[in-house]
Amino acid sequence: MEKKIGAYLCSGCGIGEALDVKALEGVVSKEFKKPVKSHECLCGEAGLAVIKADMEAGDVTLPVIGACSPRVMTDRFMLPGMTPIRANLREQVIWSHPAGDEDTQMMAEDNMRMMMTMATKVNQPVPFTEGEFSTTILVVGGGYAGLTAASEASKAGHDVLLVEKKAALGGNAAGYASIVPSKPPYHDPQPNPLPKLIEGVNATKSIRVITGATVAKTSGMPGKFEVELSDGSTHTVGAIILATGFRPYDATKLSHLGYGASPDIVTNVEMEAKLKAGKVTTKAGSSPKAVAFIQCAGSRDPNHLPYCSSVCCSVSLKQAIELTKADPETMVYVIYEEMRTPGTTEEFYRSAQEAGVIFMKGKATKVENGSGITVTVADELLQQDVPLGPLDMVVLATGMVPNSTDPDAPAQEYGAELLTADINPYPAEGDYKPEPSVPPGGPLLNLQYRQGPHLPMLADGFSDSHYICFPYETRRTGIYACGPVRRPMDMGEVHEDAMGAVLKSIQVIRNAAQGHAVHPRVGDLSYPKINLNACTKCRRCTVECPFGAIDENEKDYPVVNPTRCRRCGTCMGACPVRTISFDNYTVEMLSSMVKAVNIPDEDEEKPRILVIACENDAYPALDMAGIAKHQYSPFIRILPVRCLGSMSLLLISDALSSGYDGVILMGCKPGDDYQCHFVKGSAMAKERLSKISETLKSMQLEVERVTMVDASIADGARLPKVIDELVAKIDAVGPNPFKGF
Amino acid sequence: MEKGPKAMTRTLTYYPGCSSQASAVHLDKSLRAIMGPLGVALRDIDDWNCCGASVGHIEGGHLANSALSARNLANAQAAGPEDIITPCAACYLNTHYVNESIRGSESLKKDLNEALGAAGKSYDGSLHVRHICEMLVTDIGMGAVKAQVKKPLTGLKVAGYVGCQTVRPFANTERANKFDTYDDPTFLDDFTAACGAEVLPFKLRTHCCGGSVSVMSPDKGLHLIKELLDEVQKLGADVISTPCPLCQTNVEMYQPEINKRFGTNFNIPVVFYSQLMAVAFGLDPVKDAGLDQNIIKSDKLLKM
Amino acid sequence: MSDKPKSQTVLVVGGGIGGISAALEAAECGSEVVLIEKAPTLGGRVAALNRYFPKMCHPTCGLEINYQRIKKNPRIKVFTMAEVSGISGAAGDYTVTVTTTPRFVTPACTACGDCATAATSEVADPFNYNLSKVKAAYLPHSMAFPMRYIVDASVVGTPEGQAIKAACKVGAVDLDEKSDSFTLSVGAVVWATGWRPYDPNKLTMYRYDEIADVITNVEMERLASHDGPTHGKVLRPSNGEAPKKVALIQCAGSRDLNHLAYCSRICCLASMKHAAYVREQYPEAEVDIYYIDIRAHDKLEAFYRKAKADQGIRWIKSKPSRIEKGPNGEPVVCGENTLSRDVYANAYDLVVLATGMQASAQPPAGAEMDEYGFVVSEEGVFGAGVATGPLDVSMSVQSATAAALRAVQAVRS
Amino acid sequence: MTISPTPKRAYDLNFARYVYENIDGGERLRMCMQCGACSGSCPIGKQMDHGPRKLFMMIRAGMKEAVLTSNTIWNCVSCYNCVVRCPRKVPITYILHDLAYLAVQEGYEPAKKADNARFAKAFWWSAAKYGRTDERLVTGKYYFSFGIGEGIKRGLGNQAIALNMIKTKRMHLGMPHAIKAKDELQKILAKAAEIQERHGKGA
Repeated sequence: MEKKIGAYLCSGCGIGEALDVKALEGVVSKEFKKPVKSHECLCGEAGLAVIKADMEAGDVTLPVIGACSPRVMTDRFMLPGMTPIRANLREQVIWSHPAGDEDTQMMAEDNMRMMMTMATKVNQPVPFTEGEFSTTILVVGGGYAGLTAASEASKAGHDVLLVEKKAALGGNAAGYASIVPSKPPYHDPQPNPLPKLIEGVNATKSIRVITGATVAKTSGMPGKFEVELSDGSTHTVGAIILATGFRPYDATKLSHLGYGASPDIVTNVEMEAKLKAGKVTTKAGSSPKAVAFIQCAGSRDPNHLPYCSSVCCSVSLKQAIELTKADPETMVYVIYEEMRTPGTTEEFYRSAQEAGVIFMKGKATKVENGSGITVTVADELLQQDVPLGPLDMVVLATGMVPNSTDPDAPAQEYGAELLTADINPYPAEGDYKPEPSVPPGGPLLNLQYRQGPHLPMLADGFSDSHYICFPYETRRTGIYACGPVRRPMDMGEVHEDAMGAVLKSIQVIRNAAQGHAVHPRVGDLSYPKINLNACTKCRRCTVECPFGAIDENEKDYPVVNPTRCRRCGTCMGACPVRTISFDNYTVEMLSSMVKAVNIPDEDEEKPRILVIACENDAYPALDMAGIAKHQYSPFIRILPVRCLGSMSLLLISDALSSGYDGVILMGCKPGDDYQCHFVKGSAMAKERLSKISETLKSMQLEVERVTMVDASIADGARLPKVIDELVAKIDAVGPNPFKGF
Repeated sequence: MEKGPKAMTRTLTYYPGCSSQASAVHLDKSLRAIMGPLGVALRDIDDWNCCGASVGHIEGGHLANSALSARNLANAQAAGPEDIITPCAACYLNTHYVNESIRGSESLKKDLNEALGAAGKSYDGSLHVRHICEMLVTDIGMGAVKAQVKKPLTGLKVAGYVGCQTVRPFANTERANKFDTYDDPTFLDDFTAACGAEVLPFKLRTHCCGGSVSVMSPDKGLHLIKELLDEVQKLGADVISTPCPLCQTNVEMYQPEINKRFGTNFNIPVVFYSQLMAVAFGLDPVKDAGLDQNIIKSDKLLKM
Repeated sequence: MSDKPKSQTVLVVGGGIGGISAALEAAECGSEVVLIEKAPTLGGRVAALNRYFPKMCHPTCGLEINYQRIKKNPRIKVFTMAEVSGISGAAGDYTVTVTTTPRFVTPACTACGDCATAATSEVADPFNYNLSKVKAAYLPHSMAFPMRYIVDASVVGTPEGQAIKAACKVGAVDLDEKSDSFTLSVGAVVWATGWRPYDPNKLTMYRYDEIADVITNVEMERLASHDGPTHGKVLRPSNGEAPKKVALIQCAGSRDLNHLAYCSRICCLASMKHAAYVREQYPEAEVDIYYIDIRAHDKLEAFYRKAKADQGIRWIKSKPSRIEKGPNGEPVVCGENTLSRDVYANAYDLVVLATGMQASAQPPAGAEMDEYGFVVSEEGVFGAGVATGPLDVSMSVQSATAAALRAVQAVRS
Repeated sequence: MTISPTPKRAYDLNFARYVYENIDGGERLRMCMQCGACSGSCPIGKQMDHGPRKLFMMIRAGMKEAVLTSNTIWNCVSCYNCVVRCPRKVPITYILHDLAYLAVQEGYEPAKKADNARFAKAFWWSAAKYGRTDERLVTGKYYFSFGIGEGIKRGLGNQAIALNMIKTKRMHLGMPHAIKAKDELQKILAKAAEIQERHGKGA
């Protein structure tokens, strides 16, 4: 269907008073030769009726609406057909600039020009829906997390392929005598739910269990993953849940805590086995009368595990309770530094105290094995060293090491960008300078991705999301980690986590089949298309994609896997020859929007500065500046982009060569604790920008003309100041010599 | 008031406590004087004995010390099911605690009844032991108190000093009808206000006077009393009002000693809330309020 | 559930980060979702936070994305100022009665702000925990969703009310709006009513009501927020001056059988964040953190390490027994340092009570609850977020995502 | 009351367990989480060598002698601040009182010398003998427990106070106050003591 553009201007909310709407109409009708109408309240019933009438009559298929910010009234302007294009005349023009002012008017007119130009360039995106899409969910790992995921996914109507490396299902949880309560009553240890769960899984037809196998190879994309198992079988699945759990920290590294010195110095895992066996005895065969638990055995220790393993406190409480149950006379001590029993687990702590367990705050500084074991405790509450002994047993509360790698598989090259500092939650602090640590072993899924075989992980080795609001964010779309491989967690939380991962898998399967993007650009139908004739095989797109969506074929040409793509446009920004584009988002489109702005002559002393703003944070922040009526320079022109990562350097040279006096890039904070919604889009933009100086030199322009600022959504009050400062700075450099060329 | 509270007089069992015959006679005197107008008839526990206070336990031991209260409870029950009220913080603390312990522990109940049995007595734990202040707040109410005020103590600046055991550890419990909080009780100020006197914001109202420790070892306790007096003096109080016999005695009798030790010049009257009420009710300042029994006299109050 | 659910609609009660997440996750799996929130805007408690630990990023950033997801998703219907007043039926077939309180502003509102200009009187600003005032016609805050004004009931029936009504060019002010109620037929309910801060007035030994410079952790978040009562400056409520010495008191109510028997999980880390606010704004300021145990799980331990590396922060293992009013009305924190046996009385310019989390709303009859009022039900009514227990934000979203799956499973036909 | 066991080593729990089982309120002691709210609440906490919080840790550590010779148990002013503030509802004051009783029973030196112990002796003597405590007799007996000389000295030291009390008829001279049924009370107390003896319990 032929695209028919029509513009609609709103004069409500003070726009009519602050601007010359007739003149604005002129811009549309004279410069773009398009129909234009104005109304005193476009978002009202009457106003909407005007637009709808034209669309129903077939006169307009793509409305351009000059009114409030596209962030508001979205639902009301959601009309059948193409998504309307919105020119922000309220928040970013009249609310942040003086009414009836010539410069304010110019700003509004340029906004219309940019959006009208955009309208002429966009096309209705055609979604990727080629071929078959599988709805099967592959669960890797048959422990408590994997079994829960499998069983819950089947309850939601999905076929499941459950792959467990060991001969039997159950994983670590198979060794648990009982579990820490996460549902009431919180007072006592609860029965291990695993046996029932295994029964259920085995009895479910829609779940196919393959034990004694691992994943040899994974290729494809959400809805179309091709998985080859170690047994040679191949399977097509829609989504993958990684539930490979954890391995206990290697206790042989804990000789300073006496491990190995005596068979009666055991780990919490070994103690659990004794409890499960039904009788706890010492090497000598007697039941222990005095037992000490040493907490944080390895955890919270820069020399071993920098993080807290979360569960060791409550696990020791549970084992201590079980020991006192077996023999109330047994003296049980827990040597701790911080007792960590969050939430209702606090009640479990009290329960252990009621059982008579003694808690000593301090460090175990020495563990000696003579006639009985003696642990020297630097007791912080008594402010003295206490020789605790003779003890019959000592239990080391060892922590969790994530199975984000397969310890039995040969290590493999990581993929260059996998563990860059921008995902390091442990920035060096004072004496503490942790190295990113990858648990020894090889890849679990052996992804046949350009960016390496592993599911990315954080610097502590866990395959966790870096986002607080989005714990299931993944850098490999359609692959979701859950359970202790994601974060140290207890059984109760594992259950919740597995369910969460199942939900996300169902979601990605559904959206992939419809050609929809998943979070954060949910529902976006566009995806990158590459004109290979122009491609120089520079590989920037395949390397820079934050989600590893683009591979290379045997001829080294980039191959897009559309359902892996999250539509940030980083590939588009990376491409030096503008050969990557989306149906409704192209470098050419952005460039013509930039050029659509009127550049006044030098002597008018009206500089023009292009602001390229991330639409997730910087753009809303500018809206909020408007809502708060903060004023800023009318000489800027704001170009919203999906992510600063989609900004091509060519856009900057285009701007400067067409007479802008400067360019300001506003993106999310990169680096440690990055806040970019596409993981490293803004980091990529920053990296590209580091090369801008050559471009500027070649144009004989001053470097001051181009600046990048970190903008957060809470910067509504700060950005106006930043803008005014930069405008002044650029103004000081003087007008751009290219003006008028 | 034609049909005054007397019309609806009710009887309660009364436990005066040892101090009522000594350091706190004026508390006992003034209380007996105001209870009539407030519609309460007091029936003393027959041949009541000491409660053990805060030290009996140390020499006598938990059970023997509890037996003291058990006997009082037994005698009270023999006379009737009415609530026991007591004006003394220590008496309240011990008797209430033992009573609640008996209600909560069958074994203690058994032991104590065995002990009582030696004298042919018994107690089943059915009584309710209450502090008179709680009774005034819960049963009487400030409205009824105001109604009895004939001579409002207008212009009298009063610092309300609650002390410890009147509110701790029971004031905020169910069995004490949650009559006030532990850290900033207001009942005493309400009494003062009801009498028409001026309430001063005395923030140390629940600080400790040292209790019996101040009595036995002044060196340990006097600085606590001094802190109280400093604050009261800053506030420019005419009198300190208190519900506690030991507080009244400690804070009053030690003032000369404190002046000697700390070079201060305290001479601040310390009276019982019940003395204020007696005066405000228009009763005899001496015969009924016992103002002559305060070591430091409050002329201002006497003249009212 | 053997037989098919009668309704495929999912009702999500509570529009905080938990409810929003549950609603979106379910809707993006194809379910029809109704999201109701009792406040005038979505966002709940997190919208009133300045930053999240450990990234120190802004909650509004994630909310913006989620609001965009809601705006573009026709499967989600949002009702604000609405509460559940009754639920009948059983899993798969609930009839829910929803009662709305009047906003006095219709959906026609364009958020132009003319009503606020016309308003003359001011009311306490609930978004700022009443630390400041707003006009009687106001936008809940600059990130409000829906972006719609509200007229305070106090001006209804007054000349000012009439002036406000007259000022609205689109006739969106309706002073005659009455409380209303309607019923929904839903197959599953996600209970995401979140939490409320424990009432500091119950901690009488800390004299919150008496000493102006004793505030709570949620109030601290507002003080530090750019759109808060002090525009982001942490200042002493008593005199508006910058604090030089600040105390952060952990377990103000939590882990206390006289108050909240459980641990609220987030307070330790929130206080480290607050220490960072103060140290960022006033590099000279000293911060003392009073604690029983520092609870920083998994990688949050790194956040704890960062805080410990700051020489300006002192860690005092002690549950302060009381706060006294100093000679100049300043708070004096008293207690025993359990690692040194010192009995201290330290004066501060500002004391922040790390008050804990309490379940904010009773779940509907029949929904299983634990002794603390947290939802543990697994049939028909599913708890999400802090309604199920004290959780941090990412755990709330995790819980909400799980609840979304439970709902999706329950309404499967 | 039975003699409590003396542990042989650090953190031998048999003394702790004795306290849990035999001291009034002792069973709640297990719940102490060492937060310090009690020691911080104490009006004369600075004058205590350990304070309740540390004393309780010492009980767990089996430091029996250090506990029963600590001045902490003799300095309690019974203000009950700690009791109402303890987040684990440990009845601290009661425990301190009963520990003092234990110290007296086991004849530790401070339990003979401490003011509080002497005062308690005098107080109990009066309460048990007359059924009432006569402040005059109690203080008198207390003063003379330090010996004749010291007794007179203390007596004179408080002469002014005594005179004031007498003047205001708040200290009477003559026969001590007493209940009628002294014998009855003594029977009860004797039986109580016997029961205490029987199950070797303070509680």
